[in-house]
Amino acid sequence: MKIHVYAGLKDYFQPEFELEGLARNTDELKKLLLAINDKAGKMLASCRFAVEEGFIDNQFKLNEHDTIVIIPPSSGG
Amino acid sequence: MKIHVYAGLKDYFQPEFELEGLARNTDELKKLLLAINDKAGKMLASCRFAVEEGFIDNQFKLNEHDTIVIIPPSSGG
Amino acid sequence: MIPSSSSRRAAAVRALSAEPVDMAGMLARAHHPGAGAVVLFSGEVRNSNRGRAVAFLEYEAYPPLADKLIAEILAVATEKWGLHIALAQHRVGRVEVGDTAVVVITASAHRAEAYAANRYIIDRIKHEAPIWKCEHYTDGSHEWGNNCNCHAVTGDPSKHIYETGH
Amino acid sequence: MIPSSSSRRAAAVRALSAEPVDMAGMLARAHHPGAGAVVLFSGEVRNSNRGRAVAFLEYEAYPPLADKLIAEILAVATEKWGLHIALAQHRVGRVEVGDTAVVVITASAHRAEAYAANRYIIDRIKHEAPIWKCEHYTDGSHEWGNNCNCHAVTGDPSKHIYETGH
Repeated sequence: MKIHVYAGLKDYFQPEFELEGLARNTDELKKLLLAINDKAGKMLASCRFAVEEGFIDNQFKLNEHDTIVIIPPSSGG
Repeated sequence: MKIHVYAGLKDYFQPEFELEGLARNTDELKKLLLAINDKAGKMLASCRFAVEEGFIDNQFKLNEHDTIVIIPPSSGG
Repeated sequence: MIPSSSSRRAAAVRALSAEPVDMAGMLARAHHPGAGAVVLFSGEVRNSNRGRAVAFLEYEAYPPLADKLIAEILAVATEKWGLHIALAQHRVGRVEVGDTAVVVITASAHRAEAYAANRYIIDRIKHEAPIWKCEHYTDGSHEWGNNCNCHAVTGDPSKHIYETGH
Repeated sequence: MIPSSSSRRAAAVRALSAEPVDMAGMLARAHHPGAGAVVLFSGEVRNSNRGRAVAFLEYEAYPPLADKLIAEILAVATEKWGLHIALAQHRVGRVEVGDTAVVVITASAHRAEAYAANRYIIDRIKHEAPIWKCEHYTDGSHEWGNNCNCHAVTGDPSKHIYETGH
């Protein structure tokens, strides 16, 4: 699965990368991301997740062809 | 004394006129104005009075050389 | 960006104008390097009022007092909300449907102050400034507006009621 | 004056722009013969933030979701306050001190609705839209902004707290 991260998350991860291993939901995804960089925990706890133009929660079933967008808290305006 | 009236008051009085008789304060002025047009009572009760660029109240001592401006309720905007 | 003080820029905008409001020009004066929020209010002439079709409005003012009062309202708002910029201009003469009758611009560090001050300024101008509108209807008749009816409640033409409680 | 519907006009303004905001052009779209009140908010880049001297900002967005969310916020506000017009545009890319980062315009019959809806729209955009600013300071360093900290209180990144209570 493809991961895109934005803004402050780019201090912890590459902007776009292919995730090793399958996450079936966002909780599993967070664990895999923490395995890459365990300093990202606090940041990830504040983030929302999206697939295409919709936010998703942990009930959303991810599959390996999804591109998952990780959305830090807004700081527009 | 000179009187200037604005807006809806022009339905009752000339825009500018010289008042016969001396009004020493705004209460006396209202009486003289009602003697000219007794239909203006309700309208006059809603008005403020000014001399030059200052509002005045009944304590303000008018004299015969004053120009008194009669100010209906605002309807700007 | 602009070195002149906000008060000098404010002074360059006339409170009353017989010409159409130059909104872009006023907005261009409203930037300030310390202001994160600019709020503009434009009061525009609607095509109907209380069920009657409006052709155009005509505004009359008593300029010496209107100028003084608007300057005073802007100064009070600037002080109260710590504004960087406060500008206002009201039309006199004929104003067509869809055109601007009054503009208020406020600029402050954060947005809450710019919104609150803007509302305060327009509310006070509408209630207190010696400016009057005459509505001309499409049937050829006309009527003087009577927006501020506070005296009917307060019993005093110089006491006003503001819904935002300022 | 303009026969096209407000929704068609609204659709012509892009929610995200890599170019400077055309404020005069947006305002020109904001007249409506039934609207007596137009309120514009411009969020501008300040020369300092939390005591640090700002050189410029850089905005990043996730466009598919930002576009959709801003359109949704404008639709909700239009419905809730009976607006004639609701427009918003947010910059992406580099924005200089004193320049506009975001504009919101609302138009309604009376002013209370235009002010309230305007505030609602900007508050929700700032808290919810996937748009992020990076502050670049005059000392050459930079930091990603973190305006919305609601999750620290609500425990849920999708639950926000609004001071105006909407």
